[in-house]
Amino acid sequence: MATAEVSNTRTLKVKRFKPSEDPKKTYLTEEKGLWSWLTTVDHKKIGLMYLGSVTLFFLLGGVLALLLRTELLTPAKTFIEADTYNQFFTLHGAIMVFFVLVPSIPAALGNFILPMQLGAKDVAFPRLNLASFYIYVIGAIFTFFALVNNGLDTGWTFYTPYSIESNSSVIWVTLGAFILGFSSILTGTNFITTIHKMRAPGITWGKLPLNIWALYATSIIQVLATPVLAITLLLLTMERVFGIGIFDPAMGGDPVLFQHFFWFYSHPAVYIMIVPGFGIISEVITTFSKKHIFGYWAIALSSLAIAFIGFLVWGHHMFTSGQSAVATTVFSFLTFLVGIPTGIKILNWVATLYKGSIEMKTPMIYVFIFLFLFSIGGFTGIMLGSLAADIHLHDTYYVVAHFHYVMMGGTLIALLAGLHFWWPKMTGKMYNEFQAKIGAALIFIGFNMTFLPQFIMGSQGMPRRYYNYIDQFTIFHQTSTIGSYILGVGFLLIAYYLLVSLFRGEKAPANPWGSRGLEWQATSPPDLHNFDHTPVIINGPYDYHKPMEEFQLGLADSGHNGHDPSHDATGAKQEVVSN
Amino acid sequence: MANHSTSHPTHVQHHFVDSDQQFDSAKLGMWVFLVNEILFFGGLFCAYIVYRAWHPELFTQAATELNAFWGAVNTVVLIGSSLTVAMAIRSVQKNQIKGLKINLLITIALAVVFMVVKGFEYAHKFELGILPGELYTYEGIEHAQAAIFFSIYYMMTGIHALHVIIGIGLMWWIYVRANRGEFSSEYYTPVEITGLYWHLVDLIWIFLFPLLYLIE
Amino acid sequence: MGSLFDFMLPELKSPMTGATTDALMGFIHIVSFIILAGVTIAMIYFAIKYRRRSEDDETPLITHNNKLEITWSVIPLLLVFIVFGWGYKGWLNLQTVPDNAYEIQVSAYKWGWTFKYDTGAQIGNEVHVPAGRPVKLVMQSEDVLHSFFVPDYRIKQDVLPNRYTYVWFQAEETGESQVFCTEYCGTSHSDMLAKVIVHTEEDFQAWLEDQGTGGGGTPEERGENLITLQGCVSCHSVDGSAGIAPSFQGLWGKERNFQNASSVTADENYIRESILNPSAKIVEGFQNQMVSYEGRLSDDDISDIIEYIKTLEE
Amino acid sequence: MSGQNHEHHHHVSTAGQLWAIATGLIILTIVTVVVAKFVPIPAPFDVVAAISIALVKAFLVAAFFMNLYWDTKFNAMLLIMGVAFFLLMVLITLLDTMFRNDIVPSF
Repeated sequence: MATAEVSNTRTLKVKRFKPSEDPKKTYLTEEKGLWSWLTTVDHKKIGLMYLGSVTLFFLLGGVLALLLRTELLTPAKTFIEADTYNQFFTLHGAIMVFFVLVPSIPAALGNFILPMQLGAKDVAFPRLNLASFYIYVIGAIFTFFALVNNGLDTGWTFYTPYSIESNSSVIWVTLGAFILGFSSILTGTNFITTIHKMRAPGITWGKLPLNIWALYATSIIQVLATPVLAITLLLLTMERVFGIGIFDPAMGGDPVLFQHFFWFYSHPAVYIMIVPGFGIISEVITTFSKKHIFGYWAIALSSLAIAFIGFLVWGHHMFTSGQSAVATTVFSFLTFLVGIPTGIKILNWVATLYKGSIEMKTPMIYVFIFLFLFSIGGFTGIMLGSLAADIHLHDTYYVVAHFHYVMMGGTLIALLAGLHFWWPKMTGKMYNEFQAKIGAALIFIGFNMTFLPQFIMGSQGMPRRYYNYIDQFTIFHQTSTIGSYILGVGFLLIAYYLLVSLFRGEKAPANPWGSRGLEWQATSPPDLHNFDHTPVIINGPYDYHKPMEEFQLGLADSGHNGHDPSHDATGAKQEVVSN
Repeated sequence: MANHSTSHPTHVQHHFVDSDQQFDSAKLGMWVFLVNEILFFGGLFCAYIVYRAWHPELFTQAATELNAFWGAVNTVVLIGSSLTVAMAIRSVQKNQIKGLKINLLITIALAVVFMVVKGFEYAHKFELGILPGELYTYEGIEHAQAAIFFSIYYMMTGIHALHVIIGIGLMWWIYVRANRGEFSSEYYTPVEITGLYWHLVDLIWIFLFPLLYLIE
Repeated sequence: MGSLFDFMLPELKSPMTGATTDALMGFIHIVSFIILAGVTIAMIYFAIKYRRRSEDDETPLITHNNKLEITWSVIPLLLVFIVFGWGYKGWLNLQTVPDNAYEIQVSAYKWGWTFKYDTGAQIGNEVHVPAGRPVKLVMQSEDVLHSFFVPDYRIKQDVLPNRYTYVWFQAEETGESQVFCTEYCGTSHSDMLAKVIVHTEEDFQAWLEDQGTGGGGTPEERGENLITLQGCVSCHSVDGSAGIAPSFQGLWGKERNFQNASSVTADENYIRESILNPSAKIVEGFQNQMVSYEGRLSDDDISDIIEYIKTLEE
Repeated sequence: MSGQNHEHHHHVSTAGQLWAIATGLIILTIVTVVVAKFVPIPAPFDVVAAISIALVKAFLVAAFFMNLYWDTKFNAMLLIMGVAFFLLMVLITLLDTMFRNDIVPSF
C-alpha cells in the first residue's frame, strides 16, 4: 500500500462484500469441544463465557433476592433467622454489583461486539482477555467459599468498624472482589487500547458507534477507579489480619475515611454499570427507528462527561455520615451537574424517534421500558441529591427503589435489549418474538410492582436492611414481594425461550433488523476472524438515509487493516471493484 | 484470514496488521496499566496525606525511627537500576543482545540489593516491636496513633517491595527469553513494557523516600 | 394532591426541621412527574404515529438541532440549581441548632439507645422531650456505626464511635414518634428501635423529677433498669423465649452446659464472668457474639443485675 | 510501512544521555537529603521543597527513561490524567477531613 502514505490522493481499492446468509465456517464451528472454549482467545467465545457466568451469578443473586422478599412477607420471622437474612442481602448486593452488573455489559456483550463494531479481528490483547475471564472465575471461587463458609454479613459496602469485628468471612469476599477488580481493569485496558489502535480504515472518532463511545467512557472509569477499590479492600483485609487501624476507631482510625475510599470507586462504579447500557440503547433505538441518531456528539460526549463528573460526586452517599459541611455542600452541587448529561441523553433518544420508521420488536420494547424506568431512577436521583430531602430519605427503601430503578430498570433492561438485539448475531438463531414480548411485559409489570411500593414506604420512613419491620409497612412489603415473583417468572420465561431458540430457533439472517452497524455486515454467527475481508467505512454508523450497499465495502486486496485510522476513507477515491 | 497472514513476521500476532501496530498497542496498554498503578498507590498516598494533615507531630516523631541513610542508599540503588533498564532497552534497540542480557542481570542484582536493605530495615524494626497495627509494641513514641503511622509505612513500602519482587520476576523472564534469542531490534516489545513498569516502581519510590524518611 | 403527599410522607411533627423538606419533595415530585409524563407521552405518540409501514420506509436525515439541545440542557440546569439551593437551605436549617435547645446525651450501642439527661437520669430506648421547645441530641456510639432517624421529624444523623454528632428537632404536639437505626449494625439492626415521647413542658419536668438521678430504687429495680439500658434485653429475653442468646429467665442456680462439653452451676461468679469475659464459656447451641462489658458496668452494677436475674424464676 | 517509519516511532537514547539523567537523579537525591537534614526550612515549606525536588526527579524519569519526551503525546496525557485523578481524590477527601469542626458555610 505505498499509495496509502498520502491520504488525500490515494486510491482505495474497495469491493462490495455482501455477508453470506449461509456461512460454512463460523467461530462456533471452527473449533469444537470444551477445551477449545476454555483455551480460546477469541473475543466472541470469551464474551459468551462471560455471559454464561454472569447469567449464573444473576440466577444466584436473583434467588437470594426472592428469598429476601419472601422473608419480608411478614414482620419479624417468616422463615429465616435475622443473621441469615443479613447474609442474604449482603451476598445479593455483592454478587449483583461485583459479579453481574459490573461485568455484564462490558465484559459479556462488549467483548463480543466491540471488535466487530471496530472492524477488528480481535481485541488488542486476546490472551489478557482470556486471563481476565479466569481472574473473574478465581474471584468468584473466593466468594463462593465465603458463601458456604460462614457467609458475609457486612452489607456489600463493608463499612468499618462493623466489617472489622464481624464474625463472617469478610476476608474471603474482600479478596474475591480484589481479584475480580483485576479482571475489570484488564478488560478496561484492553478496550481502550483496542479502540485507539485497532479501528478499521475509515472509522474516525466521528464515525465510532455510540456503543463504542460508551464502552470507551466505561473503560476509562474502570481503569481509574478500580485500583482504588483494590487498595481499599486490601487495607480492609489488613485491618482484619493485622489490625492496622487506619479505618478502625478503636485504634484511633477513622471510619468515615473508609467511606471516602470505598465510594471513590463505588460511585463511579455505578457509571461502569449504566454507561455501557446507554451505548446499547443508542444502537437499538436507531436500528428500529431506521433513522440517524439525534445529537450524535451530544450523546457521545455526555458519556465522557458522566465518566469524569462521576468521579467528583462520591460524597453524596455520605450526607449523614458526619463528613464536613463544606464537603457535603460541594458534593451535593456536583451531583446535580452529573444529572444534566444523563437528561440530555434521554431527550436525544426520544428525539431520535421523531419521524422515524418505528418497529416495536422486542429489543425496542426494552428500550421503551428502559427510557421510562431509567427516567424515574434519574428523577429520584435528583431527589436524593438534594440535601434536605436526602437527610430524610438516606438509607431508607426510597434509596433501595432508586438504585433498583437505575441498575435494574437501567442497566439490566439495557442488557436485555442488547441481548435480544445481538442474540441472532451471537448464536445465529432467532428467538420466539411472541414469547419475548410476553416476557418483556412480565418484567415491566413485575418490576414496577416490586419497586414502586418501595418508594412510598421509603419516604414513609422504612429503613433499608431491615429484617423486622413495624406493622404499618406490611402492605407495601407484601405487594413488593408478589411483584418480585412476577419478575422471577419473567426472567425464567426469557431463559426458557432463549435456550429453546438455541436448539429449535429459526436460522438468523446476517442482518435481521436491517441495521447499518458494522457488526451486522458479518455473517450470523460471525467467522472466527469476524469478517472475511478488511472492512472499509465511508459512512457513519447511523446513516440510514443511504443504501445498504454503501455499508458493505471492504478492501479489495489483502493486507493492511488501516492501522492508522486517521486516514479518512472518505477523503480517498474509491474504486469499486465489481464482484 | 489466511490471505492476510502471509506477510506477517512470526512475532506479530494474527490480529495485528504489522509490527508497529502491535508495538504501539502494547505500549499504550502498558501506559493505561501504569495509570492504574498510580491510582492503586494513590489510595495509600491519600491515607498518608489525610493522616499527616491530621497529626503532623506524629509524623515528625515517628519518622525519627526511619533511617534516612539507608533510605537514600536504596534510592540511589533504584535509580541505578532504572538506568540499567534504560541501557538494556538501548542495547536491544541497537541489536546488542549481549548488552541487553548484562544490563538485565545488573538490574536484577540492584533490585536484590534494594530488597536486602529493605529486609534489614524491617528486621531492625521488628526487633524494636515496631510492627503494623495491633502487633505494635514499641514504646519509644508517645503518640496515640503511632501504630497507624507504621501501618501506613508498612503498607506503602510493603506493596512497593511487592512490586520490586514482581519486577525481579519479570526481568528474569525477559532474560530467559533473551537467552532464547527471541529479541532483536525488530522485536523487543516485552523488554520495552517491562522497562516502563520498572521505571514506575522507581517513580513511586522517588516520592516514598522524602515522604517517609525525610520528615524533620 | 395534598392527600397524595400524606400518603408519601408520614405526618410532619417537627415543622421547624421538616417543613422545607416536605415542600422540596413536593416540588421535585411534581416537576419530575410532569417531565416524565411528557417524555412518556412523546415516546408512545411517536411509536404510534411513526410506526413502520413498510420495510422500504425512508426517514429524513435529522442529525442534531443546536437550539433544541441548548434548551433542554439549560432548563434542567436551572431546575437543578433551584433544587440544590432549596435543599441546601433546608439542610442549613437542620445543621443550625437554636441557642435555647434542650440538650440530651445519646449513646448508641448494639442494639439499643441510651438517653442521658443533665440531671443524671438515664433511660433506654425512649427519649422523653418537652413539646414546643427545640431539643438537641448529642450522640455517640459505643461500638459500630449507627444512625438516628425520626421520619416524623425528617431528621437523620449517623452516630460514630469516635466523635460526637448531633441532631435537633422541635416537636410541637404531645405524642409519640418512632426512632429507627438506619446504619446497618448487625444481627438485630432492625430491632434497634426507640420512641420519642413528647410531653407538655410541665409533664416533662414532672417526669424528669420522677426519674431522679438514675440511681434510685432497690437493687432488683436498678438491675432491671440496667439490662434495658445496656441493651442486654435485645439478645437475652426475660420471659424464657428463645433469642440469639440464652434467656435470663430460669438461669439462676441451673446447670449450664457448654460447647466444650463442660458444665457449671450458674452462680454469681459465672454471671460475672459471662458479663466481663463473655467468650470464656459459650452455652451449647449459641454463638460467641457478645462483647465484653468490662468498663461499661461497675461492680455495683453487676451485683444489681445479678440480684435482678435471681428474681427471674421459671 | 516498516522500514523508514521506524525512526520516529522508536527513539534510541544515547548512552551519554542516559548516564546524564541518572547522574542528575543521584545529585537531586543528595540535594533533597541535605535540604531536609541540614537546611532549616519552616514547617509547611520543607514538604514543599521535598516534593518539588521529587517532582523534578519524576519528570526526568518519565520524560527520558520512560521516553515520554519522544513518545506520542497521548501516553504523556495518560500519565498526567492518572496524577490528576489522584490529586482530585486527595483534595476532595481533604475537603472533608480538614473541615470537620468548622462552622457550616453560608451563602
